[in-house]
Amino acid sequence: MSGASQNGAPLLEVRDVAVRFEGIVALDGVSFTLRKGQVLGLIGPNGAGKTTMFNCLSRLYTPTSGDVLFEGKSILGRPAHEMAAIGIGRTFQNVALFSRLTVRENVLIGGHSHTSSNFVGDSLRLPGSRHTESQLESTAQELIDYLDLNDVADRPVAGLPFGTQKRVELARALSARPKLLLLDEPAGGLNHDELHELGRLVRQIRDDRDVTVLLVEHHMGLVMSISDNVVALNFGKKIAEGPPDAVRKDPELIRAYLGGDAA
Amino acid sequence: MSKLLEVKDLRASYGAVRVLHGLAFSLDEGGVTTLLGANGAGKTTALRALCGMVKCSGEILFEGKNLVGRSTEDIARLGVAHVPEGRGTFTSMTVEENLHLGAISRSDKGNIQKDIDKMYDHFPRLRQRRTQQAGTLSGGEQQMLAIARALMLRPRLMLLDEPSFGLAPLVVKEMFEILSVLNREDKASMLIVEQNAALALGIADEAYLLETGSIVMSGPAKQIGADENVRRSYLGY
Amino acid sequence: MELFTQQVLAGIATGAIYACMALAVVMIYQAINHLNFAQGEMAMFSTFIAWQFLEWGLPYWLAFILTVIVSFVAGVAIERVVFKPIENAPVLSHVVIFIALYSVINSAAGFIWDFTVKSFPSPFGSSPLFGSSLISAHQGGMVAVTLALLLLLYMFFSYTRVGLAMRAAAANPASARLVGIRVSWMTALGWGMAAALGSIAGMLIAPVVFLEPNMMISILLYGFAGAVLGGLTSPGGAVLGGFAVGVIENLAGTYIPVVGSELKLPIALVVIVVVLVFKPAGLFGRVVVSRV
Amino acid sequence: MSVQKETVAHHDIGESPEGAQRAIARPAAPGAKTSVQTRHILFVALLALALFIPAFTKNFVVFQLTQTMVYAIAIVGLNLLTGFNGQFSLGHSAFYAVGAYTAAIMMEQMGVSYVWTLPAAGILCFILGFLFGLPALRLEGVYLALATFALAAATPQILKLSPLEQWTGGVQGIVITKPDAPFGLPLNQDQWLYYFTLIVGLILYLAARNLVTSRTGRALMAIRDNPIAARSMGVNTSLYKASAFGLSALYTGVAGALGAIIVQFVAPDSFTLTLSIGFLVGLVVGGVGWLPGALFGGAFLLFVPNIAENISKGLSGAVYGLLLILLIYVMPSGVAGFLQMIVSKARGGAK
Repeated sequence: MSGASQNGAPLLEVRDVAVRFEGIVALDGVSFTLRKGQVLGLIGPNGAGKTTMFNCLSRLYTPTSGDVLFEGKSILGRPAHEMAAIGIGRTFQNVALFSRLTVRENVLIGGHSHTSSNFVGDSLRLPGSRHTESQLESTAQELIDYLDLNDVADRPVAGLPFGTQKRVELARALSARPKLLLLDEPAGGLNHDELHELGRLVRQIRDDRDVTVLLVEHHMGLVMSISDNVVALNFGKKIAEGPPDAVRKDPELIRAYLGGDAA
Repeated sequence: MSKLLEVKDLRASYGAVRVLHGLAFSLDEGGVTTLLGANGAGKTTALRALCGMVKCSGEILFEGKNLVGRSTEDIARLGVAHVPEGRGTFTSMTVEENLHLGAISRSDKGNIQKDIDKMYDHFPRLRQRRTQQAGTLSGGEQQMLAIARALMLRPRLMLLDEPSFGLAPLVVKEMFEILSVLNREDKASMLIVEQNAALALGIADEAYLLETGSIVMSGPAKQIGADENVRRSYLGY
Repeated sequence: MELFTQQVLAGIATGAIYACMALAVVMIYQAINHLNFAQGEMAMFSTFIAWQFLEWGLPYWLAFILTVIVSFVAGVAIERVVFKPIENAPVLSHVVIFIALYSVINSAAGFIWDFTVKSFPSPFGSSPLFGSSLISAHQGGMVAVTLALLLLLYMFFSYTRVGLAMRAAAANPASARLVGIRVSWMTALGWGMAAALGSIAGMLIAPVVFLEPNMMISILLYGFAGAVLGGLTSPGGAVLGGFAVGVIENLAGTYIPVVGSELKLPIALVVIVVVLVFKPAGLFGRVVVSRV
Repeated sequence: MSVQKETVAHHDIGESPEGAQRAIARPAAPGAKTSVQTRHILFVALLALALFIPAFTKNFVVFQLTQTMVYAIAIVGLNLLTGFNGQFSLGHSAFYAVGAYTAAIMMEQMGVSYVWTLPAAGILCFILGFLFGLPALRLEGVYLALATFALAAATPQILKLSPLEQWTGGVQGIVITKPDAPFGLPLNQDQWLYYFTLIVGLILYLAARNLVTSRTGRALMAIRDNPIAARSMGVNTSLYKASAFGLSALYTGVAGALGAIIVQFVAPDSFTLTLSIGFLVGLVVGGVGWLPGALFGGAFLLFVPNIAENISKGLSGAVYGLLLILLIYVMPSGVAGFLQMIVSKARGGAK
């Protein structure tokens, strides 16, 4: 949709990735490329391997074979905790917040990867640590404003409604200043109005913050309206790829995923 | 039709935060009622209050008995089966054990195996996976298992919290078809909370619209679905 | 080599004690998802009750059965009276209550029956089994009883509705309530069964180690170790783990220099920890696979 | 001691919110809602009180208060590990022992001043704690409990080993000379050690408080609440967990060194599992995840056994246990939860 997207340099290249656990083939030779500034929708039936792909990209899993390149370099040699620092941020399908901490603290932790401090400096409040802290605080406040979380900023996240928790996750992921943002079913639990708002927000984030987005989502309306490209998986294999309008009509996808009369 | 469930002035809070401000709604025997509303409106809390998972005040009359103050397990034993958000299956147990657990409070032990077979007819995919740990099922299969498990109680009333959550469109369709079959053929009464308002209104007889813990609109599902504001906010026309 | 075989056999004989206790440990773990530090003391107290019955002139098996029943009831009562009121307290508060119970029971036993060592009869006699000097008839009997209990437990958890309900209550209390399981009674039942199993363990162990208020301290530790080594979710694993701990302890005492008897326990524990580092759920523990 | 599975293959994100809420630590400190100003005033008032106490009380009471502070330092250490990082330990008696023996050996056999034994004990324990924390990374919940338990069980036996006897004094232990007040201060030895411990304790407390409200502290809590998400946020969980173990051991080691100096004696049997369990009890009594609670925990550890003994000699263990049960009934989340409740009730009443 965005004109620039087809011309951007490849940010993420997934090459022939396969994942097998104890006899189950979760991913079977999947490849796709994500260009800078694009929004890519990853769709497919439950169990198709979408979340497994996400877990490979955030290095929680290591593919059995294949390679994943980010900005031209393989990420497979790096541990999971370096992903945030090189610019890959994510949210989780069922929300994985730090439940006993407040919204603000969650967002502050999101900034962990692009700041530095250590036990000694933090214990003694050395100038470096104070600087880090004020830097983290201003980023957090900015994101709390951006995502309209001021009302709940100092409440523990545990008691918040699901949709609000999803927004906190988004704020947390953004505070790491990702180049690539992996969104795992961000629309879960939202009604139509909120979905519309989310779609607008994702595109706004892409434009304001120079973030490339990879999105797993079941809500076709959302995926089709905000994605530049769509990749469809089924049983761990790629069954369709292309712009939303083309993929929507793909007969195999309709059969496996959308059902006869789905739009 | 007689009222199976009648809720009056239902109030609940989480700590100091009041979530429900005196809800009133009802459900006919054999009917389907849906609660609609934005994220945070209190739909999930309302369901949790009905089955004693959240402290609440007011009146919840279920077949004439007040459920307020009863424990979750007693409410289940009265015939209220709740399929919670996030499904709540016993992930470390097999599919078949999950189904047995659904019937654990029933006294007619002889019919249980027959009902399990019936569930496998409704959900053939569960039959294939009967000895598999529930945690290894896909999202759609887990949701089916959760519904099947609830049905094993032979409930008088089913509470469904976001049954379409995290499911592929095709699976969602299948799920709602099954729910509508269950309602038509087995006369199962249901109270459904659902983000996908179009789906929920399609199956429901009555609908209630919640905003920040209060009901702002109610009526037959068809009428609600035709309302201009509802259409714009919840159905996207 | 002969020394090795002998030590292994002797290890299995002591291992039977640990296996018995490990079974009780797994039982309570299944019910409440914790290790109960007071469990050894509960078993010790039960054994004193049995001893008192015998002193009063009751025949052995009658005393045995009465003790099991009393222990079961006491276990249920402890859950209802002590733990029910604080069921929503943080986990560590529960751990502290275990410690408190330990202190109360140990002190009460010493007060009632004093700290002198008492002998406790064996129903199987102490003659050597099959002419071997390494395993006595009593130890053979212990192995048999342990295996029989294991079988009973397995059948209980696999094939009865109550067993299924107990597992469900422990695995996911919120969902268990939703299907109508009275979770807190399941927990109480778990306590009762663990106390009953512990009393059997105590009565079988007492003829070997003699009866006194501190008799169970190290045995409970070995029992924990066995249960953890075998995998806390698997009663069969726990029994095997108990035997393994007995063997490891004996071999460590024999073959590792400087160790001597003082360091046997730490060395055995270190071996177990090393095993756990490579098999974090224990040797036979079930790893629950779920999707992230 | 709930078993939390961290490994990705079997971690179930979002499962069992009940479990998450009942897990080790309680959510917020009771002070969280009181205003910063009130807390500062309270802090200064308490400090002033602490400064004047020795002037009015007997030496023995001063000694007991010093011992309370020493325990409190150890409990702060355990709190950093258990309350803030979610790792369980029954092995802290080992670090306390290492600290104590470091002080004893340095002072009596090397002639080093007592002041320097504290950093030495701290650094040594940090290293040992960090190294122990590495294999412990693989273990959680009851498994970690067992591993740390092994450490506690081994400590007295190792201290008794004959090859080490020339250093440790074997079963006999080591007697330590009490230091005098420096700079000609008009204080007796007990009074001086009280102030010395107060200063050390204050520094360590403030450092801990700074830490838990900083980037590093938040990373520790993130690991406690959700290790997978913490990693995805860029937290090097292995490094932080091992470091938390080291830091916790450092606090406990310094406490051990101070404890040896004030008691003037170290021997293997002072450092058994009972001591570790005592720290754990102290932690829960004070309030898991609330730093000032350590003082209440320390006081409980020192005074309650004596109280129990006074009530009934023969049944002192039972009385102690019953007092403990009673306390948990009244304050299921320790003093911290109790104060929080009072504060929120007072606020409710004020409105």
